Amino acid sequence: MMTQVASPMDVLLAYPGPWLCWILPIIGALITPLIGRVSRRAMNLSAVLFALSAVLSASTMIPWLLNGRWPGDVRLMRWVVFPDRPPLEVGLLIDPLSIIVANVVALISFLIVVYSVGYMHGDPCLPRYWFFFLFFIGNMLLLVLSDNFIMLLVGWEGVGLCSWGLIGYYYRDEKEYWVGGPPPTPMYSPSHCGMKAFIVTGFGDVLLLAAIFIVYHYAGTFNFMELIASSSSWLRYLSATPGLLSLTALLMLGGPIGKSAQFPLHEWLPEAMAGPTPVSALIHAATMVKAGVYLVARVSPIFYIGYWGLGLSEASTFFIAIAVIGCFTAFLAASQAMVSLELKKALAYSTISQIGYMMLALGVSGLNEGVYTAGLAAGIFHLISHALFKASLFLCAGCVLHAVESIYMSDMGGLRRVMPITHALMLIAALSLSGIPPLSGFWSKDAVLHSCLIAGTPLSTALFIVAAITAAMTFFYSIRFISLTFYGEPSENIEEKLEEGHLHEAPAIMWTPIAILDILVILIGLIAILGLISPAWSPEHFLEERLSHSIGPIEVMTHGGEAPAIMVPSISGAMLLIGGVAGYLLYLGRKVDARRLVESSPLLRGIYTFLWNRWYINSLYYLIFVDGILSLKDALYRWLESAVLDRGLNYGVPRLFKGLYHELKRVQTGVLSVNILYLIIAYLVIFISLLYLFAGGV
Amino acid sequence: MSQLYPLTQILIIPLAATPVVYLYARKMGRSAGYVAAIPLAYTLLLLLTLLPEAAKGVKHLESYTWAPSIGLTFGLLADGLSIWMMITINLLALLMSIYSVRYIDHRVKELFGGESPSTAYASYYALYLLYEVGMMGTVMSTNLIQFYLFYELMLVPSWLLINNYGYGDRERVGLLYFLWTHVGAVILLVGILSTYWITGSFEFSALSLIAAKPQAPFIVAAFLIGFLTKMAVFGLHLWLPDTYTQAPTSITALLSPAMSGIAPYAIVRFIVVPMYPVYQRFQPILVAWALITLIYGGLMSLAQDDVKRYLAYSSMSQMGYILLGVASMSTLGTSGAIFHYVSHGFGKCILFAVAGALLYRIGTLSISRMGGLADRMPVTATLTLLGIFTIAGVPPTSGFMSKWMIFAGVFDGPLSTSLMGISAATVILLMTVITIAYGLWIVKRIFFGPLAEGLEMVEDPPASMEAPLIILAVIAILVGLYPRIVSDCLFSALSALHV
Amino acid sequence: MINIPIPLLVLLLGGGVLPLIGLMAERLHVKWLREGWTILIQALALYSVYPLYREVRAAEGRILLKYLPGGAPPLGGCFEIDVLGVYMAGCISLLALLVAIYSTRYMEHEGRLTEFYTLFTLMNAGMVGVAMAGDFFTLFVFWEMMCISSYVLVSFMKHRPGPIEAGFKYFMMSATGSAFLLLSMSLLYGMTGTLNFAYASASLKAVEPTPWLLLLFTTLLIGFGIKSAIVPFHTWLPDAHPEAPGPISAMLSGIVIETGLYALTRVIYLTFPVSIFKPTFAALSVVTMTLANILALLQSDLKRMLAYSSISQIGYMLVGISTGTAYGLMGALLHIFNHSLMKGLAFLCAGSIVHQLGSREISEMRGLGRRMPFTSLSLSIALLGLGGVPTTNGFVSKFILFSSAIGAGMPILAVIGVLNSALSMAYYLRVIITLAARGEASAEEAPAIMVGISLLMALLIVIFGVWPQPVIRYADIASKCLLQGVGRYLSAVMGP
Amino acid sequence: MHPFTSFIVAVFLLLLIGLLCLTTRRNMIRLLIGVEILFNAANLNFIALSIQRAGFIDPLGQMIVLMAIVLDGCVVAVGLVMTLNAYRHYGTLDVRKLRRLRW
Repeated sequence: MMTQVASPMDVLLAYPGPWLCWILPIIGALITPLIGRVSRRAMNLSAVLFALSAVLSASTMIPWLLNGRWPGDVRLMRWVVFPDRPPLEVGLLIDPLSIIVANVVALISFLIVVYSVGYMHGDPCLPRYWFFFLFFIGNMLLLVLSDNFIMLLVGWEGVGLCSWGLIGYYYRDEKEYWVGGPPPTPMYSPSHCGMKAFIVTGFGDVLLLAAIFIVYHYAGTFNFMELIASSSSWLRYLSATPGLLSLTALLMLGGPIGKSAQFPLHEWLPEAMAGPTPVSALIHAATMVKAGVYLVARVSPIFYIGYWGLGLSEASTFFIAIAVIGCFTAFLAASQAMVSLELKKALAYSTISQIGYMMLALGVSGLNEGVYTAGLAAGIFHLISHALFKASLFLCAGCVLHAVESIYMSDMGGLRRVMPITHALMLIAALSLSGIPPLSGFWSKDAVLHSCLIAGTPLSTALFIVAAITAAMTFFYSIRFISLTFYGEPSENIEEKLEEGHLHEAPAIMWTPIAILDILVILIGLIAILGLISPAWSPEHFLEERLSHSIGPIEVMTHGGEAPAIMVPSISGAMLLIGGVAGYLLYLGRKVDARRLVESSPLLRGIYTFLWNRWYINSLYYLIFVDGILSLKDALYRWLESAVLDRGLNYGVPRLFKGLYHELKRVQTGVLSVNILYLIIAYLVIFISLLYLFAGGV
Repeated sequence: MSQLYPLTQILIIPLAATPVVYLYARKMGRSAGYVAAIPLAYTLLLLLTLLPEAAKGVKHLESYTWAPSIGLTFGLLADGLSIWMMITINLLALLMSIYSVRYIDHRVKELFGGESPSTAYASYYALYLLYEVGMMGTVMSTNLIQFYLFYELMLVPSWLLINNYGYGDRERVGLLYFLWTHVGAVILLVGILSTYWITGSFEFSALSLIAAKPQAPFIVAAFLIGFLTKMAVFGLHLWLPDTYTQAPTSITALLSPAMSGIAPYAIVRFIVVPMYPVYQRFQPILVAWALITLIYGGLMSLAQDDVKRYLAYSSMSQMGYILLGVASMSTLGTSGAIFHYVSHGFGKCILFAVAGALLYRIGTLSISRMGGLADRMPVTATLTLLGIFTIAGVPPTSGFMSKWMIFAGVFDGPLSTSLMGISAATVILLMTVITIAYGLWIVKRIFFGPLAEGLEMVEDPPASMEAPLIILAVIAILVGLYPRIVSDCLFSALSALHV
Repeated sequence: MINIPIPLLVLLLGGGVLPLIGLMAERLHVKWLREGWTILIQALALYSVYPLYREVRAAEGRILLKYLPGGAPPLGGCFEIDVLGVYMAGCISLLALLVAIYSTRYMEHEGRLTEFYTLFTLMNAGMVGVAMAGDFFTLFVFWEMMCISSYVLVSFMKHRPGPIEAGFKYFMMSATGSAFLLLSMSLLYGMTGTLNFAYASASLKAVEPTPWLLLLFTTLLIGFGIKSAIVPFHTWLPDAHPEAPGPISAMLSGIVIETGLYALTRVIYLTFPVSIFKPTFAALSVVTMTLANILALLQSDLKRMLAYSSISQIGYMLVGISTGTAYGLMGALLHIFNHSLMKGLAFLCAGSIVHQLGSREISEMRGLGRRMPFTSLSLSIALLGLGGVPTTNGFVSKFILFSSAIGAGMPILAVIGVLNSALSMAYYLRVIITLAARGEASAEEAPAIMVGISLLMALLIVIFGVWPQPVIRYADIASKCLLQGVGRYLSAVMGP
Repeated sequence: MHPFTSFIVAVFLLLLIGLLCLTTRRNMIRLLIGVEILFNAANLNFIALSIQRAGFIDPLGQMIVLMAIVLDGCVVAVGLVMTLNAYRHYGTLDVRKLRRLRW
């Protein structure tokens, strides 16, 4: 491990890649809008180049990953020096986890930047777009690479900020950018959605903050490696207070739950679709929402050591909670995706659901001592593969929305002929999402299910069942959105657009990035097939082997419970069959009219309404947190601040003195005899009271 | 450096410049603002030369005999705790004097019509400098009497500025402001007097002698009431909304960030450091009070339609944060509180100045009549955002650094000893989400959405109003990137607190 | 050789000659002769205070004894001058000089000026005499001299009903007070057989309180209390002070009522144990300041408001006196000096405003700040000083007063005091706000002499606010005379 | 009964009469007389006390009374002048009509 003997310059020169890959995009964020004052083309070029620079610098880390000798904790300089604790340093943690995630982020960001050049063509506010976009890339890489909680928080808040800026990108709130609906379902303006995202994730952030500060209080450091290295001492100290470790674990999960849109803080993500589609693809599907997954993976060694190494039973709260939450969220979001009418929203629900899978994998990893690396690897594997196919899905959706100028799937249909390339690309990605072999989604989802199964506890088995059902639902809604978009009869909107001749395939600059993503999806799938030949060649195994090093001093058992190798594929195959048949009947083949089916049964109608209204969670939140607070503030302002406090003190006290004045001024009668009377009375009163005081009475 | 008596200069030079500026303004009118900025710029430079020493924990003290028969000296002190207070005050005063040039010109013309008397400018800048001297003197004081003297001295010019240049029923509001804070101050005075009878000295260094005495809780309570009134915590805040709203904006931009924050500084200086054990008994009350202030201020600011009134309540809420840091009783939290004073100073100054700019360009502060201004006033909108991020603690602004220090302090202090305490601290933390909410909501209402009617011709304010704010925003970000410039000073002064 | 202290001698002689001078001035049409003479007299009186101080310092035990012809104590009258007396004489002469200079312009259009200046000088002589008297009888004589002059001065503008009514009420109340004073003298005489302070002190100070002693105390309290306007004996003051001519208001509020308080303090401290007067004065101070502050709040008449403010300031001084400590007494003495400057200045400025504007209504003074900037500035400084804002001398003395209350174990009194002080800010600010407001008031700046005096006093207020050390020093010595110096005071008269 | 007691009773009565006169009478002249009575009560007290010590008449008391009577005369003279002026302005001797100044 590096220590701070070297000067900052030496450190920078020794490890240029990791530092430049997040610094350059931030510099780019500042420069690119300025270039925009000179030339639009130069600005676009600059944006692409800065994104490319991130990819290139990130890729310099790949050799370390491959040869298994990475630099670890690289510290640049002291940032804040505390009086009696180790200083907070500016440093990067370069280990397999961060290298993998950073490369995924950088690559996908670059592809989407290229796509954006086409998608955002002609937008007058492009400088702002590039600023936030590049700033996002820089912050996201900082988040992933930082070696301590505070720098991670900087990146964490930074990406939140960019998310806010980009969701609310269309700040003029023209009607066409609103999401939700159609009426009577409420619609939300982009600026509203941005705020919602920032505030809801803010809840998670402060919970995370609390956890960080609890840990800091006991451990005295923010640095991940130091926390893991010294965990045996501070964890024991912390767990001396009963319940505190559980609390810390739950609070620690707060941030990931908010950022990765897990239940109960998942409600911001569907609305985040108000931003431009490349933004949804990058921030709200591929990268930022994975920050939570990354963080869980980052801190899970601490709890793993606590649970399995030190035998602190409370540490298991961390794993149980995240597994349950992840699994439930996967189911919850998938159910909503089955009825969503907006294309991007369906994809958003799907994102929530898939992140639930990742959380599930990370959760079950701690339930059994031997599953840790398997679960971790499964989670990260799904993270990578999901990032690729979901980005691809969103970008395709962007092409579609760009063409049809409506967010509703009811305004689409039959686009397969008009947009064949988009159709093909989206189909591949959707199949990967559904877990159709041999695409990457199949392997990663199987890895998740597999780790559930081999964890072998009753809880993990139950979670496995739910996850498997969710897999069926995933295939169902995938078929649904693909069919509604590309198959079937063209809707009225499409007919009109066709007549006007507006409808056309997306330009090459837009589909090329998608194609690259799809190729990667297929490539990973093909590599994984090699794993069938020798397990050592499979990407999962590679991840497992690399990630097992990040845990530090504790020796990890790499093989825990076993399950028959064929069991997971067969169960998920069965599930695919169920989902596929239902999807084919209702949407692809149109054998059954979905609408009529729902109308026919009160039960189905009830379920449909329940799902359509997002399990009423959103309405409930609005009722409590928005309407509640808004009416509370009005009531407080009217009844407490104005009526009681202001009126009571600022007006009441002067009035009191005015009243006193008017009463007391009567003392001053102006009548001489009265004045003399006062004198006599005072004389007597003083004399008599003095007598009582000093002479013991009269 | 010490041969030059920098602190004496810092106090004397703006004071000596007052008549000069007055006379200049009588002749030249509004451009006196630039002249007033010269002494302030010089004193700021002097302060910056003291900064490296303060960061190492060196105290810079200049002291003179004052009234020997009651053991009074006139001391001027700059140490790690106060140096950033001074820099903030001086910086804001400097920038606001430049901002005032156009703003107060506008205001004076509004008040007096075409033939605006040059005395109006002259007395504005003269009082302005006196106000700055008062604030600086408060922070530099080494004894309670001197502190009280300057504490009241900053009240009079600020009151006159509100009374003469404010908006609305400025006379009533000025009176409210004066009386509320004056009542607080005289209660503080009782505490000071009691201190004297116990220790026989007014020096800060003697305060620690009280700690063991039975009267200590009463004295601490008297101090706290005095300071909390100035800080405008819940219940004692009623002077705040009207004052901040009706004061001329350039003055509000000093009142809120610079002046009311002197109170937490004084709490640290008077109570936390010397009387830690006594203070400990007040901690639960203060934490609760801070929390109530924080939430109440946030809720109230949500309810406002007037930009300045909104900002006023948000100041109240931010004072809740600072109080929380002070109440945390840990080195981190206390340093964070003073640090947040600095950040809040930058951010809130920007925001109030923006409100002034809106008033300057639009002529109204009613939020309901604004909307979609981001198109027309892009620079202003960006500055507002930066201001709000600085206050709400979004990186990379300095507000992020100060806020996490406050929270880390809350979890580092006595609250961390029990599960209940930690849960309470978590709840406190959870409540802070409201600051993001009210911050973003106002941006949304003023700058986003469709352009409101009648605002088609609006544009960004002139450069002399914008440039100071841009400088502030840049400084806020630079401090956020390199917080050691502040934190080293604070930690060097407060390290002894650590439990 | 006439055995009278020099300042008193100067004033008495000067006042006595003044009618002749006035006659000369009228006959010979010499302008400024009377005025010049008066100023000269006052200046000489002030100047001669210093040699007197040197003399006192040089005297044995720092007490200067001057016997009046007709016998030595305990029977004969005498002046017994200690630093306290000199201090008071200094305060009186300083304010008198300033007011005298001010009057030359203020009164120049009035008739009967010879009368005015004569009475003015004699009133000062009376006060100086009271300050220096060594026995009760001497005190009474000079007391009546002061009172009678002030009655006439209050109703000097006899062509208007207001001054006459105020003067009559003042006269009746004050005469009743004098009668009570005489009564108390007779009681003292009956109990001790002497009127000399030293002898009375020797025989009464250590006595257990008897009903007779309490009766004496109460009667004394009324006798002096009426003059010093302690609530509830204050009722004449809000009438008399506003109706008097400007300079006289300044004198009355600035120093005359304080002289009453001084005499009260002198007698009570010398002859009564602390335990008796401490609670009484504490109670009276609370009533006095609270009632006066509330009554001053909404006064529409500037001078009347200032008059009420004087009552409340007497309340603050009582706080210091009630402590019975040298520190508290020092505060009270300091406040006497500071108040003489502040209230003197306030009334002089009010006088200038009345002189120029012709109205005493506060509401008619809107916008005066622009028309009469220097007067308004001086008035504002005086009012801020009265409110106790730091850097004015009012802050210093109030600070010491309230501090002494805490030191004497009466924190509640201090709290009430500071709250009252804060409350008083409300009506002081009201005036400043009115002056600063934009309005239609049309008046011109007062003549240069009046403005000059105002500015000079304002400057003094600020100087003694920032650097109070010189005054504190003398007040400190003076206060110690009354407590630590009692032994010397007694032995100077009675022999060791 | 102590011989001195009768004097004290007389003084007390005079005091009472004077004060009653001041509080209940309206005529200004009577008020002046009331004050006079108060003064005389004090004077009588002095005289009485100056002879209280058996066999010795204290000259101090006597002297003071003489002086007090002189001062008294001055006071009353001023009082009469004021009454006269008040009568000129208000046209009455009723002191309750002098109520221009109050509050």
